Amino acid sequence: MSSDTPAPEPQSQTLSLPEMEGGGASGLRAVLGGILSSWSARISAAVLLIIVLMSVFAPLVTSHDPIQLDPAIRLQPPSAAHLLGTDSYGRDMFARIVYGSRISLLVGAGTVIVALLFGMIIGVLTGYFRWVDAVLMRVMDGLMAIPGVLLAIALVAISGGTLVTVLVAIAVPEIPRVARMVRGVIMGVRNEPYVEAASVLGTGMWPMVWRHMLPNTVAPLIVQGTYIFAAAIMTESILSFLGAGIPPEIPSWGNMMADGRLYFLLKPELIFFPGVMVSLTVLSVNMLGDVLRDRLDPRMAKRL
Amino acid sequence: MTNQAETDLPVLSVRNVTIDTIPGGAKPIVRDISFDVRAGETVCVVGESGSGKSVTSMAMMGLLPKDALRVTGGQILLDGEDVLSVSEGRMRALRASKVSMVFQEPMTALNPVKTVGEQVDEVLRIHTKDSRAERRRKVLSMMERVHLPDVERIYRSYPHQLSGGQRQRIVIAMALILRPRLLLADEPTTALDVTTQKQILKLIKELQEEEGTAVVFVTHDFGVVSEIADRIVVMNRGDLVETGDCRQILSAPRQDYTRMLVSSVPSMQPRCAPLTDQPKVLEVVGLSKRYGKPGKSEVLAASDITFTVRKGEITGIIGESGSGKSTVARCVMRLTDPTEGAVVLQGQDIAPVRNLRAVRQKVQYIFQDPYRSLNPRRTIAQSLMEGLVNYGMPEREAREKAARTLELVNLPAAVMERYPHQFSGGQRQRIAIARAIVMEPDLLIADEAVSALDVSVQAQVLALFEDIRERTGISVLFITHDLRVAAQICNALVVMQKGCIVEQGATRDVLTNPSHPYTRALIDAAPAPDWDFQNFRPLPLAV
Amino acid sequence: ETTINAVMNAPLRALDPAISTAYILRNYGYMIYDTLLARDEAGKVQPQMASWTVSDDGKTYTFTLRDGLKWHDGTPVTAADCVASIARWDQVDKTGQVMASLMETMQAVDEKTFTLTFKEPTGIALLALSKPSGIPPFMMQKKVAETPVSTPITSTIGSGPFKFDASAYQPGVKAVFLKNEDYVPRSEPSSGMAGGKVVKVDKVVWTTMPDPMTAMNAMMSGEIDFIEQAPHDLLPLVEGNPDFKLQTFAKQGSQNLVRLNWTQPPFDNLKYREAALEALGQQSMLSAQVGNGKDASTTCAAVFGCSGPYATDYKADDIIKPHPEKSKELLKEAGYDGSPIMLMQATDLASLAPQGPVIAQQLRDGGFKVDVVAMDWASVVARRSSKAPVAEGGWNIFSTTNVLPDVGDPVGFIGTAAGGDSAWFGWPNVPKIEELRAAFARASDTETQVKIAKEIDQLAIDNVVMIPMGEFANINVVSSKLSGMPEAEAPVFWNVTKSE
Amino acid sequence: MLSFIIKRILSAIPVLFMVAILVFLVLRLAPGDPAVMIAGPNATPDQLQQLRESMGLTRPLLEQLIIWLTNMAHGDMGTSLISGKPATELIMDRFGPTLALSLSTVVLAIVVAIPLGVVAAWQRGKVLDRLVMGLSVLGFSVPVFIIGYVLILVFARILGWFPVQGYQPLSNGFVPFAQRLVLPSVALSFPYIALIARIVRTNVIEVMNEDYIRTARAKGLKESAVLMGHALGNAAVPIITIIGVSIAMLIGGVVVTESVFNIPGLGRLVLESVLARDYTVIQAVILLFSAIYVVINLVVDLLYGVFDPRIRY
Ligand SMILES: Nc1ncnc2c1ncn2[C@@H]1O[C@H](COP(=O)(O)OP(=O)(O)OP(=O)(O)O)[C@@H](O)[C@H]1O
Ligand SMILES: Nc1ncnc2c1ncn2[C@@H]1O[C@H](COP(=O)(O)OP(=O)(O)OP(=O)(O)O)[C@@H](O)[C@H]1O
Ligand SMILES: [Mg+2]
Ligand SMILES: [Mg+2]
Repeated sequence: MSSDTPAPEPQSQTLSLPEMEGGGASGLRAVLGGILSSWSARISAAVLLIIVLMSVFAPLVTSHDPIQLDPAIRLQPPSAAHLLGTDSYGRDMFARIVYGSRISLLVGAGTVIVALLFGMIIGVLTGYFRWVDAVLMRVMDGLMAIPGVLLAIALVAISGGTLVTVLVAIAVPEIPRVARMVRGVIMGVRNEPYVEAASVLGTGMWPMVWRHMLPNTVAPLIVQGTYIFAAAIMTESILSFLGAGIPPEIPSWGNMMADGRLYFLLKPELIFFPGVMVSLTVLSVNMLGDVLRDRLDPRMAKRL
Repeated sequence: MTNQAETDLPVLSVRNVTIDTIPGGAKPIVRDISFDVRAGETVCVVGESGSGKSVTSMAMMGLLPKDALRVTGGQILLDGEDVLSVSEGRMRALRASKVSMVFQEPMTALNPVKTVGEQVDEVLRIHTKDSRAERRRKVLSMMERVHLPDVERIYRSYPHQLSGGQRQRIVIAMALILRPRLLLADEPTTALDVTTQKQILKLIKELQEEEGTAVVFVTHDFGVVSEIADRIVVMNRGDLVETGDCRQILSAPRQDYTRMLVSSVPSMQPRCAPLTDQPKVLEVVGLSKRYGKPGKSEVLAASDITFTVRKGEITGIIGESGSGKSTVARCVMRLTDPTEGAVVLQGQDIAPVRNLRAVRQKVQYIFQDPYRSLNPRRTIAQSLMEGLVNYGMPEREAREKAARTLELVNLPAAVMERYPHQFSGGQRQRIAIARAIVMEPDLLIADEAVSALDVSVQAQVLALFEDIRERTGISVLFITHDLRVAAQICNALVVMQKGCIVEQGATRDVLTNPSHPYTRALIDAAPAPDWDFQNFRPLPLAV
Repeated sequence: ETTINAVMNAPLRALDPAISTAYILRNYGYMIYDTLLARDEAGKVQPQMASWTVSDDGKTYTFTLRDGLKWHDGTPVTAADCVASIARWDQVDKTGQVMASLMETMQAVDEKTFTLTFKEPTGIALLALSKPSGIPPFMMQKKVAETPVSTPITSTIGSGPFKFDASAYQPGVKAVFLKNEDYVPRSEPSSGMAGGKVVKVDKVVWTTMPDPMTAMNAMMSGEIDFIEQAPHDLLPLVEGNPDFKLQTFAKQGSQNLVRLNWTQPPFDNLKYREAALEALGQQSMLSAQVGNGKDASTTCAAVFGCSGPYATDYKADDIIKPHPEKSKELLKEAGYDGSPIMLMQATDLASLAPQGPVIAQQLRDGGFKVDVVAMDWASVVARRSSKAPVAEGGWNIFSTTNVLPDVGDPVGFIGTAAGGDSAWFGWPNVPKIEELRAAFARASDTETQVKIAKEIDQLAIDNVVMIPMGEFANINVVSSKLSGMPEAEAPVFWNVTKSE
Repeated sequence: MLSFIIKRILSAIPVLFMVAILVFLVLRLAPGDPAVMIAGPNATPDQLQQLRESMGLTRPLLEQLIIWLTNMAHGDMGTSLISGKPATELIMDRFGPTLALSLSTVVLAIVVAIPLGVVAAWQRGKVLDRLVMGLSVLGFSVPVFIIGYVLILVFARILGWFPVQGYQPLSNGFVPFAQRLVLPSVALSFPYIALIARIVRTNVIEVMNEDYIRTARAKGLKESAVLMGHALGNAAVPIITIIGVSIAMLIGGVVVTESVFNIPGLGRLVLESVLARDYTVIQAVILLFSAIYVVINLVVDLLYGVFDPRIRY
């Protein structure tokens, strides 16, 4: 693929010295402050915070053990003893939702971290060195060519359905996509005048990557990260549906939805509650991501 | 150049227009502007970058970004009809048919995925009921009128297949095909090289005379102004400073701001002589550069380039766009590897050197583009200190040195914690210069270091170069396509065309007594060669 | 044209019913193959393809094929075909193997007659050749039956009441059976697997529906007529609706079983096995499988099932109810150090998935530390064959289910075989049980058999060869349009009518 | 262009080769073997061993790999270890339903998502935009099987417009074919509609800042014409990219959708095969998927050229 259009010139407002606002206006603090200036972002942040707190302090939120089962009280409707009722093993749904947040957040965030970390390393290497590109990108192509869910099923079959395997199985297929994107950015940035300017100043490879290239990947990574987050939770659910997910004992919103599917017509709340949690989380992460992206990506900022 | 057509009713009448941001800022962006344009008349709007020229012309088209800007007062009468109060539908009908616009950037003003024929045709499709064949005929004839060659082929071409000049002609054809009463041209030639600029200006003039169109021409180039303007409107930070007859403004500006602006235009008179007795800092010998693979995609961007820069000397490279100026500079800097030849820096050939660390400390480069050569995410301090720290200077010391250098380029050290976007173009260019000289190089390469700047800022930066050279005895390789700038500061000149040096020598000799027809053509194409802006008068004939 | 659209419990993917114990292959076998003998509703052995006589010394059985038997390709069924079929089958089936070990000769006498001669008088021939489940002895053409058991056959030619429509067969998706117009049913009325196999529809289509929810939805919208195994929790959807009926055949019920690994600590130690038996109880697992308050399940302490002749209530309370305190005590006596035991849980089979969590919970309540390792069934069956320590890919506990006809066969039932290395996974080693099983095979009167079976039961429980975890019924969801399905050990489609 | 295509196809060979080896190894490392799956849960070890031998599973891994690769090179994908049918035949059998499902899903997703995205971009920041984007997040935060159940409940059971499940090939007539495809495609398309709509929105908004959009407005074009005629065309490349990625990602959803709607497709084949360790079939299907992925990427790249004249091969 080749294209000869020059990147659009960033148009910028010209300010003479006396009119300039205080220094450091686009520092991290300002970015965060900026994010929280929008209502939707504030709500999202609050929701996420609550969910995170809930997962951290799960034992304080509920006194029930999410694994303790008692088929004698299975499938009970919400009651004082069981806030959201019980599931098909007679486990407390509320406790499972609360503790499930741990696993689901872990799967979501873990996948994002693994995918972004490895994707970034590979992306940087392939974007920077031609010969690495030739080799690694073929490997990535191969990895991408294998449907992710199938790879996950195979991995889970090999090493058993532990949390770690499932996490790896979900994250690995995401790596090539991240790598590809980072590589694209790095290759694009490589010819940016400010990168050349830094090389003129004698900046070496790693400082160059760190100072001048990676920051450009942040905005697209945030966007991709939010997708990966949502996709990971969904994939986990799909794997549970196929019987290759998180071990059934351990609660996660994904496997709760998969477990509850049999009761879709009879006790829809078994799907509904975890479903709402997933949607809330994904929605919040996305909104925050969007706002963050808008803040960090100069091209999305308002201009004439 | 006065026009004798009906001068009673103006085609465009801007009355007390004020434009503000949404939500309103401390001060409106454009304040209480009034001026008229009559049929067949060319009014030039001049002023520094950011003075509100584009915003004003956008307002006339009803194209202000809806969520950001808004006209808060006044009227814009187009043949007596106030475009600010007409309906959205009526405004659309007026566009292109009564008032049309040519934008600054020919490279991006056209939709890259549609053929240019289609894009011109679209105007007719919206505003007329002509048949397809009829429209095509009209488009082709319009293309011929803007002097495009081989119109049948161009009709089918995509923008990227055309040169900048050709693209700008398409935009003009698009603007004029419905014979509008008013043409707004927002810096239509700024991105083009002098030769192309000259042709475009001639074209606009020609079409205007045929149709009696009223033209509002936005520019900051006084050369252009003096060539085409009937009247001039001077703007400064949203205020209309002064309007008047072209001749009057150029020769007897009433306002200080106008005086400053006009007198900032560099003179075509060469000022410096070569310093033949100084030691050679840089010698380029037989340098060639080929891009692409041998065979079909090969470009010979520079061939057999040989020249010398002496200590304390500013050597200019001039030539039109694409002539290979940057290529030579990049080879000297080793940002690209030369295909052949030697680059001798203080006696050492650096062309074959692998580890460039040592070399980089001695040669610095100021990039063509002040906007993109500073990392937008790093503070000025970080940018300035980067090189010093790379070469082992402790952070504190580097910071102090950076602060001192910043003051050298006339910026207070207090701005060090700010980010590039908080500076104007001129300031950024000064920061870029500071970043280069803070390294105390022996050789400075400045690639179009002032081309993107307003005349007033340009004048400051040029003075700064002079100043630094005098203070530090640095040598500069100064690349430009602006003959006035070259004349202003270069000791010696190298003229390039299509990758080859066609002529080189002392600035005075090259500019006043060019030996090569290409150099002569360049000089002829420069606008207003016969006006001495600094002294508000025509140049005395011949030297 | 009348068609029965049936959703079976598993996809049909392979076509050799003689080498696989998969129930879907047994069901497939009953569609297109026929058996020499069959058991009627009461469990009595009846002639099907053949009638028999026993020599006076009780050692020689002579079988005579009835008239009109034809293979689907039109050729007649011969005694030689049958001899070859039995010879292939008795290498694979447990009961068959026992029969083979007691047999001296088997030979075709003429086109329609063949004999089986045993070393000693035994009733096993009738028991084995009428075996209704596990791997029933289906009769195949000689040339097919000569295929070694290590190679699955691909022929679909049988002599049964249905013909296989090979062109419509999509492995794992769909199998189509057409009425065999040339089949001559016996004249007796249909009873269990015996009697006249009269086909009353033109076509039976088996479809696989991986999602039980979808199967129920399809049932409710009239797209299918029969679901072999509907999840019990979904039954309220159709209960009380006159368009559907729930059909339960006692013989098609299943027994849950927990198996401990005798070759690895801690279950190489009887104390720990007893602790596990005490810790476990049946009701929880049954509830998790079929829901509470349903009469679809029964607690049952007998290893050979509670509905058959070998029912006992030996140590019923210990087996049926969980006794966490007793378990803890036993563990304490044994000096349990708290090292975790590894429980394999199959997650991809609906009937097995609920077992793991319940077992884990009860063992934990009983003082064990449990590692539940979730995996797919294929991994369970692979891993359970390993005798290695857990860290090297072995295991401590798994659970599964067996259908009652298999459970109720003391010779064939894998759960009680206790021959150490030759026993089923878990490799319990109780020589006395093996002796008793051999004696059972030789016994020819029911009374002795019951006595032996009870002895085996006690030994199995005392040594904790297996832990019975209760029985549950298999419930068919059937469209009201269908009627007449024989009460048999497997779902069979002869005698079934479909009204419009 | 032709040489580009040839080059791309050639460069796909190492990718496929790698996938082949990777899949082979992953599968052989997985516990479980097809012999057990054939012989059933209660088979004896002897019998299993015999079966394994006759299936060639006892040979050294490398030998098995080489045999397989050689056969592949001769176009022989092997026979299913479980059903004994040639893998190619199984795949041909199952390819139609999956193709139909995927294609209709992609078409549906595109047809719905693009207008949604454009409308959201046009109404940026307004209620409609928020609504579309909010729904789109919901679209990818509800698992496909639940969407499937809801659709079945409403449109098949309550309204009775469509059958609950099943598949009819096109050769049996368009109506039965389409009837059974509507619900699964809708269910499967949800997350892709969400994803594509977001991408369309972002890119259209980005393009709307370009100079040529201003030029188009200056011609007197209506905003809708500017969006559809100028903005969308220029946003095409990233949109096509994401559509390509979507198609590649489709398979996970396909497996589930095929289960929920009982469509006898490749997704289910490969899932069953994994669960039964039917190595040959898994290998064949995954290679097929990989080849399709390569083709999709090629088509995407060629489409770039169609939508953006600046890109030439
Ligand atoms: N969309 C916008 N929102 C807010 N402020 C704007 C917007 N567009 C322009 N401005 C501000 O309006 C002022 C005038 O801008 P304008 O583009 O008209 O300048 P100009 O005279 O055309 O400059 P140049 O020569 O650089 O083109 C500037 O201060 C600019 O920052
Ligand atoms: N990386 C490259 N690959 C291929 N061709 C190139 C490359 N860089 C420059 N060229 C070509 O080399 C020629 C000289 O380019 P160069 O940038 O040196 O011109 P210039 O004189 O600096 O022009 P301008 O005034 O527009 O900056 C041009 O035709 C250009 O298209
Ligand atoms: Mg402007
Ligand atoms: Mg240049």
